[in-house]
Amino acid sequence: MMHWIILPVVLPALLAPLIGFVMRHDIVLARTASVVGTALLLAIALGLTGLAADGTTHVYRLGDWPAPFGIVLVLDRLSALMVLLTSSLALIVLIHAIATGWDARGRHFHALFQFQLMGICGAFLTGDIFNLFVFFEILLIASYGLMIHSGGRERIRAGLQYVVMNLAGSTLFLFALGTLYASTGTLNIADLAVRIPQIPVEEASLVRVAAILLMIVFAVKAALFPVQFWLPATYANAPAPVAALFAIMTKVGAYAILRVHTTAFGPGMPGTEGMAGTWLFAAAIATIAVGALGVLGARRLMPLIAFSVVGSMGTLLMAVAAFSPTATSAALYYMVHSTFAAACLFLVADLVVTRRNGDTLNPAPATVQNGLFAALFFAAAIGMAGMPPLSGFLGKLLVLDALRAPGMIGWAWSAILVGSLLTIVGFARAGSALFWKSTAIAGPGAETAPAALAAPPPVPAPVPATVAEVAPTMAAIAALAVLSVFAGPVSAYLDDTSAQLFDRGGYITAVLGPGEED
Amino acid sequence: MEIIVASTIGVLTAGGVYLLLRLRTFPVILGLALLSYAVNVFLFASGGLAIDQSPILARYGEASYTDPLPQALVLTAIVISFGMTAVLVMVGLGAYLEADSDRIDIDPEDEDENAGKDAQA
Amino acid sequence: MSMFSEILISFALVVSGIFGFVGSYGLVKLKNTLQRLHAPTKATTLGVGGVLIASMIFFYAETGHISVHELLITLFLFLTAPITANFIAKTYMAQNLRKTDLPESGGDYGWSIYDNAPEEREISEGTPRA
Amino acid sequence: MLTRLIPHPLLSLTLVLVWLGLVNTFTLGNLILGTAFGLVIPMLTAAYWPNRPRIARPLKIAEYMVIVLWDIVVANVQVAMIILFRREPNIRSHWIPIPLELTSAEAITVLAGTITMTPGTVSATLSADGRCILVHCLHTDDPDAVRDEIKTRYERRLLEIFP
Amino acid sequence: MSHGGHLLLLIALLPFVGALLPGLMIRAGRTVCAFSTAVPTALALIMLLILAPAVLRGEVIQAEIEWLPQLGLSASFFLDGLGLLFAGMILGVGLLITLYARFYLSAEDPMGQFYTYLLLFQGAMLGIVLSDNILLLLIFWELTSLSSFLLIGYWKHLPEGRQGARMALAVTGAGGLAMIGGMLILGNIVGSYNLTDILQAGDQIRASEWYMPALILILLGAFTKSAQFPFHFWLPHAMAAPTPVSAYLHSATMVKAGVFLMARMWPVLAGTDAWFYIVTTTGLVTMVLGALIALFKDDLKALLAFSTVSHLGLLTMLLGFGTQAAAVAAVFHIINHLTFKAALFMTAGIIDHETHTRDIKRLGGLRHLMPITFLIGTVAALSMAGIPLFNGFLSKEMMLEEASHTYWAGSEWAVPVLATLGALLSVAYSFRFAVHVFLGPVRDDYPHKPHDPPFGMWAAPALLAVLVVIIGVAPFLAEGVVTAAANAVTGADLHPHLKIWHGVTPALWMSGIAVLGGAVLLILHRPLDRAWIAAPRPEAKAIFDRLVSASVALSRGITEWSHNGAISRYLAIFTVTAVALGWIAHSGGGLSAPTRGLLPVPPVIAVGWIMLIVATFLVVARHRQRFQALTVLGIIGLSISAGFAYLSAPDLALTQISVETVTIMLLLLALHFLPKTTPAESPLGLRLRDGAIALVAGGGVGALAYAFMLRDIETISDYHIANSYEGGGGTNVVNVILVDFRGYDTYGEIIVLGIAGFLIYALMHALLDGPAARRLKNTDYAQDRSRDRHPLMMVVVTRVLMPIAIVVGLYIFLRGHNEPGGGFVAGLVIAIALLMQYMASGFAWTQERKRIEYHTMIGLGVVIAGLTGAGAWLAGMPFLTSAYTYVHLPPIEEFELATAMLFDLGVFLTVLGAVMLMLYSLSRIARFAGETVNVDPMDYDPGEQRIAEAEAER
Amino acid sequence: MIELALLFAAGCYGVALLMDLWRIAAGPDAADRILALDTMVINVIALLVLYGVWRGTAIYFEAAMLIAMVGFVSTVAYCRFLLRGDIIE
Ligand code: NA
Ligand code: NA
Repeated sequence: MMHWIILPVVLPALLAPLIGFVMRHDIVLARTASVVGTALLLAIALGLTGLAADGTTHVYRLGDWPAPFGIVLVLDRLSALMVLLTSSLALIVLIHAIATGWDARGRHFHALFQFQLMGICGAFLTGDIFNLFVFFEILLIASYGLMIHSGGRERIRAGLQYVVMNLAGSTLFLFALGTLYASTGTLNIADLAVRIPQIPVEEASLVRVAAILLMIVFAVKAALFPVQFWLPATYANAPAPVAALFAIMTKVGAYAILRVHTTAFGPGMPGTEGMAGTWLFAAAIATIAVGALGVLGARRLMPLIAFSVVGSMGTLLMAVAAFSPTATSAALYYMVHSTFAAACLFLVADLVVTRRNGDTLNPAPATVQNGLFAALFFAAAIGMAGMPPLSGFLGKLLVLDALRAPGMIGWAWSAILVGSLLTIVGFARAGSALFWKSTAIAGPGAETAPAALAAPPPVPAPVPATVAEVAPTMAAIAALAVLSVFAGPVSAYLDDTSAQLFDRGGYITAVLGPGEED
Repeated sequence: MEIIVASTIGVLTAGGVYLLLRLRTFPVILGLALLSYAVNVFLFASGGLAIDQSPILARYGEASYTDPLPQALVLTAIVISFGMTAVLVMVGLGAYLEADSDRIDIDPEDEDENAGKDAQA
Repeated sequence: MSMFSEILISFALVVSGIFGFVGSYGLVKLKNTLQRLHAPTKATTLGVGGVLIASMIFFYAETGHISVHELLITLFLFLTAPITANFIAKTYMAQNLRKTDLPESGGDYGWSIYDNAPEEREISEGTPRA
Repeated sequence: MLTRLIPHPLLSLTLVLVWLGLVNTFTLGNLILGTAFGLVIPMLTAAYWPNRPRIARPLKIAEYMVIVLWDIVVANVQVAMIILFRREPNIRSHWIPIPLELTSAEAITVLAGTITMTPGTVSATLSADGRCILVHCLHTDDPDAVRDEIKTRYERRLLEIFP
Repeated sequence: MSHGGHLLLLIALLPFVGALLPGLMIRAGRTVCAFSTAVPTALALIMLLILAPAVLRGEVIQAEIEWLPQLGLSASFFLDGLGLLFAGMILGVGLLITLYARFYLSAEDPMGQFYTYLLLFQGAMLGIVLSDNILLLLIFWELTSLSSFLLIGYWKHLPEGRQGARMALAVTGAGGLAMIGGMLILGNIVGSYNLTDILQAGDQIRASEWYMPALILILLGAFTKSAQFPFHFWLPHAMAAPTPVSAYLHSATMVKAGVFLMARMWPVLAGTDAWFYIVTTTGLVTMVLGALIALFKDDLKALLAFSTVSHLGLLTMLLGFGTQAAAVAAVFHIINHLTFKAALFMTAGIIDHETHTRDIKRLGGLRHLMPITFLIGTVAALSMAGIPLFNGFLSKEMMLEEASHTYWAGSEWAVPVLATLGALLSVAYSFRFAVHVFLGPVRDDYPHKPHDPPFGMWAAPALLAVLVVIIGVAPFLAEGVVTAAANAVTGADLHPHLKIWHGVTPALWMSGIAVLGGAVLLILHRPLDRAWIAAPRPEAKAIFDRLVSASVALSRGITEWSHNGAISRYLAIFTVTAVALGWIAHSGGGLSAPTRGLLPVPPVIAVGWIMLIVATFLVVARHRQRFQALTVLGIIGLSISAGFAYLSAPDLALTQISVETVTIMLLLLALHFLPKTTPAESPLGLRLRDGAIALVAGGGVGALAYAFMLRDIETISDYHIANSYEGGGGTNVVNVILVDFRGYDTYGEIIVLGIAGFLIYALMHALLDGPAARRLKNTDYAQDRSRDRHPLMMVVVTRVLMPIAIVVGLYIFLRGHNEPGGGFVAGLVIAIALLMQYMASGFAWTQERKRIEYHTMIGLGVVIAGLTGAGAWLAGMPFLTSAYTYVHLPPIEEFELATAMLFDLGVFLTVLGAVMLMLYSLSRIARFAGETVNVDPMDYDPGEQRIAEAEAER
Repeated sequence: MIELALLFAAGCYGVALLMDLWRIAAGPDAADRILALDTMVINVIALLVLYGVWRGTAIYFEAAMLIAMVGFVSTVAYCRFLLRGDIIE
């Protein structure tokens, strides 16, 4: 029995309480443990990715109970990829948080961080839909803690809204699960994939409701229109490293849609086929619009980035909505890309904003290392806006290329291309205001400083960023570059990943044993 | 009995949704509490209703048992929603103490006004 | 089950039902909160005691084992009922009655709702209020 | 030494009985387990019961309990009659302060509880120094008689139990 | 890959690799920095020259590296005549610009940055002209937009620079995005993104129904990049860039990218009416309009910029004609324009650099002060005017010749007349450049006393001027390149002869008219200028700015209106979405027949139902009285708990009621600090709306539940019932599911609780460190309080009850596996027991007596549960595999030991720790708010005195 | 006979519950509501035990026990809230 699969859950789950109660008064110890733990997680994730690369679907039967009666973890290419993505992002974000001292501005950062990783990895690995709910809750409650880490009025108020929205989402999740169990009698995703095809459309009413409600639940996490309203305020008010980590949270929603609505409700299911895609596609277009308008209209940097995250989720989900192997592969590439791009932007923003006294997009005296920050921001913005040479452009091309079906092409292409334009213009305006206009303004204390700028209380003299502070951002940019240069091999892996996802028979056989597939 | 349970779920949900849409934190908390009652009963009912068929094996002489799985799911859901409610209460309290207002909506202008007040204080 | 135990059980049940009813009826009928307090405090408690006794006899008659855990509930209720009543009375008094509405305690100190206890000893963690 | 091991013997006994009551079957294993709990829990919670009351005459306790139980049953019927059949305007309620000779907190509590559980009276509050108890009487024409009965029937006996 | 292929790759790569150098070398000095920029450019140019002979012979050199085969994207390059021409221009001018910039930029300018950007741009531009894959071409296309953005905004302190950069990015970016669409369509039609494949498939493309969209989208890209009307307006604003940039990007190279693309796609896109009318017309209009505006520009660089617009229009028009001869003319004019225009820009830069102004009206007479500059500038200007013996004349003649026999919508006059007009205007502004700047008297009011610049600065334009003359006199020298390029454009085998004298042709007449007319216009310039200034004309920048700020305002309006912070509206939308989609999903399928009847309803259950419904109604109706709503909430919890018990779920009943109690405690603790009432502030309309949403949602959920309760289905739980005792060692199936079958869920669930505890604790600290702390201290929460805090009776009863409650908790814990109960409920019961003690004697007193470390308890619980799960690994079993055994120790009866119990212990500890940590946190806040802490367990112990005496006696 | 007695007792407690409910809705004082809720809890305990006797099972004993415990605690908490504001000082 291969215990590696459970480690991404158990390792942080054991580490977090230790950090929480043994090391809670010793920040150095807590940091060390957290970094070592996250690095280990990354190593494990690499191992798991290697393990899954040959196309085998590994199943871990918790408590040694056979599926569908017990809970199983399923390691295939997709889940391995998501765990790998999570752990690499986590390491980057964690180092940033430590280097900038964010982790010390409140209690229990590292414990909550590890719990957060546990929840995310668990959600990616599970093969049971109720267990997915449980891990959603773990990752959510940990995210509440991280969201309001270090407090502050705006943050807590935004945090409250975040909590309320997600509690409503969790409630809907349970309604959906109840309906699903009542109409199929099972919770195991593979078992669902066996049972749902046997439901003719004349009797599929209940399972259809379950499917669509689940989609809405996942859409809330994925920030899909019209349930995306919570995201901008949340991300904009979260501590920046946390917002960067949250880049993976929206992907959890996208992942869940991919996993559940492909395997259990997807192509080949007479009762539910095509239902989610229709709505998802229309909603994704609106999401792109919301994101683009938000980027263009933003007054402040953090909301601007948050809206760009919304827009990127629109692009991603548009590809997901096609529910075809090609489009899914493109979606996965774009998913990996946009995770790093969003994180990178938040990290740069943190470096800049902490030296600027606020994130309003008004010119302020240029800070130290203006050129460095400008370069980092430029790179990150290029990544997010989908300009070459970073991976966003290739991702966008892949998505566009995959969405060529007659009914889709016009809407999809217009949305993505026009959305890109607005985003580019928005980022250009922001960057220009932050880094270029600022050089035209004298530093603090100069007599020429306009009165409006003198009004806010003076910031302490900005401290140059250390190598450790900049390195995580650089790493994220490097990830985008690597993703671009090695787009061929990465895409090949993702093609296989997507093919494996659509090979329902293989999944069922692996989880339930031979002879169970329909 | 089914009508009783279904109408209970419906009424609790309606009440919960109505309170969820109020403008202050406390009613929203109440609303979520009602919703969580509703969803627990809903989830419980997904296994079908049964009387005097508790899933305690053989002790009390029954031959047939009600579906135990939804009960286990509801237990998990109850515990989770308890944790969530506690967090919500605390965050709601925190927001009130920080902002001196328990309005749950964030009015940008109101924010600016309060920020000014804070700065003066 | 013997006729005797059936009668005994039935009697206990009927009596307890009556007391249960009376407790709540008093709650509805009486006009004053403090008067209402009397009804459920004892009638209902006694009523539930009756049910528990009926249950004890019933299980003894059914299985031959003496079932005692009903006694625990009874014990619990009898222990807690006075506290409950006391708290509810104080709640009512604190909110609706003034010191002068009540008779004097006759000692140096008034009723505890209105008067501080002797030699109040406190340590304070927060800053004392002005 | 023994007081540290068994700070409240009566409590320990109660807990053993409670345990046996809970499991509802008497076996040796349960007795051992119950005894263990009866010993350990009072030890763990001893700090919360700092001043152990001295109980002088355990037999008196039984007598007291029987009297109270009987009073509860009998007087309940009377109250039921009042509630069911007496017209509301004819109910005459009274506040009755009862000065106490009891000083032990446990004894005062038992007395207050008795007053509440015996129908017709509810102990509403104590004076701030615990020297007097304020009783609300549902219906009586003679408050002094009520006070005297409480003092003689209950407080006197309690004084013997808690010297 | 051929030997040439490797060289080709190196050429494409060198500028990017080289881009690293300037930044690194800047510390070694400005000259070294410039040199390090020149080296890669020169190397690339040499390699290009090595490849040139083969290309001129008609060979095509190719190189390919696989990149993203799934998409059809490869890093494939090819070098044909057209590519050679452009690559040569890019590298050659690049080299000259590098030299020129070394002297042009001042010491304060960050030169390393400049050269880095310049090389990046150069690489991108080379990429465009060498790409053999249209997706790759797109990548380089966008890169030119980005690097141009950086270069235009190079002087970031200048607002014109920033705005110009943004405008250029917006316009060319938009075009680029359109082109992505067009290129993807092309690839779609052909089935390949390889340019070589696409160039073979002209007929297929023109016949496709997707031809028009592709054409329009691609032309959008080309027109924006090449500043064609109506997208021409960005180019003059890009002139805010340093002059080397203007000379390089905005005259010689980048703006030609659009022309290049049209030339590149000529074999597949040209030859249709659509192409002719769109491209020719756009080019013609742009040519005339650009020239007209140029005539009235006083800023030297603006004049040159609009002249560039005009010449780009000329090139576009030629390509639009769709004839091979026109294509030859276009190719030739590309070369000629490059030479004279780059020279002119550099001249303008020199003048600016020397006189500190570019305003023509402040210049004049420089002939005497800057003779060398005068010579260079005049040669180039005459070429631009199309005067014989200069190269501009040759290609202009060819253009006029082609124009003279082009019909436009049936008219034979439209094109020739307009072309002549364009040429005429061109003559006029060219003459103006020469005459108004250099001729006339020397003035004494130059902002800075001018003289000729150092050699390094004039060397580059001088070289170009020499080229102007050489080609002008001996055009056959350029024949090889032109032929190769023209053949590449047309795909035909042409052998054009470039010569000075064609005889007296219509073109010569037109040319003559142009020169004379131009001279006349210059003479009339002053009055015309006044008229021009007076005439109303749309200002493109103003329109663009208005467009952008309107878009920004609209976006901002929509965004801030929709994301207005009103979570109540978000939730309403969420609910409506769920209900609506649920209804639609439901309607798309059918329901099977009910399989079971209704269970009977005993009257008592009906009473419970009434309680619940009334209580819910009361909570909603009286929710503004917060405490009252909380009281009523208790009824709901009680009824549901009893309902669970009735419906065969004793475990649920236990859990529900205990959770309910603890929740209400928390709510009460919080309500202490919150307002006690909710103001009535929702308007009636809103309440009606919410009521409607609520009713629909409730109705929907109720109907859904009703529907599934009537339908039995085969579920997986038969297995759980069958295996609970044998496999899980317990008779309480629900408990066995929780700690065994689905123990992993439970593991997750206690972690949720643990996190909740940590979170609340962390938040409490965050609050006490923030402004909330001040608010807490300044608010008096003690008004109207009863005076007895810790009443004697409560304390005494608790002394007995708490130990009993603990025993009950242990009992519930120990039997959970087989009877209703378990770790979770036990944890709550113990928590409630402790709570009793806390309520009786206060948190501080209780806590002081027993310093239970709740953090540790949570951690311990989670770790115990985790380690119990991991313990299975020792036996080689998966996480959370349980084991149990029956132990028999006489005389005690047999009892069970199960690892599930240990797991449940973890649950128990976590629950207890989490609940207590939550209470602790709330209590900390209360104490911070000024609550006093008591030292005695009760307010006053009347027996204390006597006990003290008794102790003393002993 | 027991069946009839059970029915009678259950009926009494059912009606009692409704009367408690009325008092909770009508108030007028917070103390009335708390009192009525407390009574309701005890009535429900009685009904649970009655149901156990009717079904011949002891399975509801823990529920009754627990309800008694938490009923007491929450009543005290409600009162303490009104008396002192802070239920745990
Ligand atoms: Na009572
Ligand atoms: Na259990």
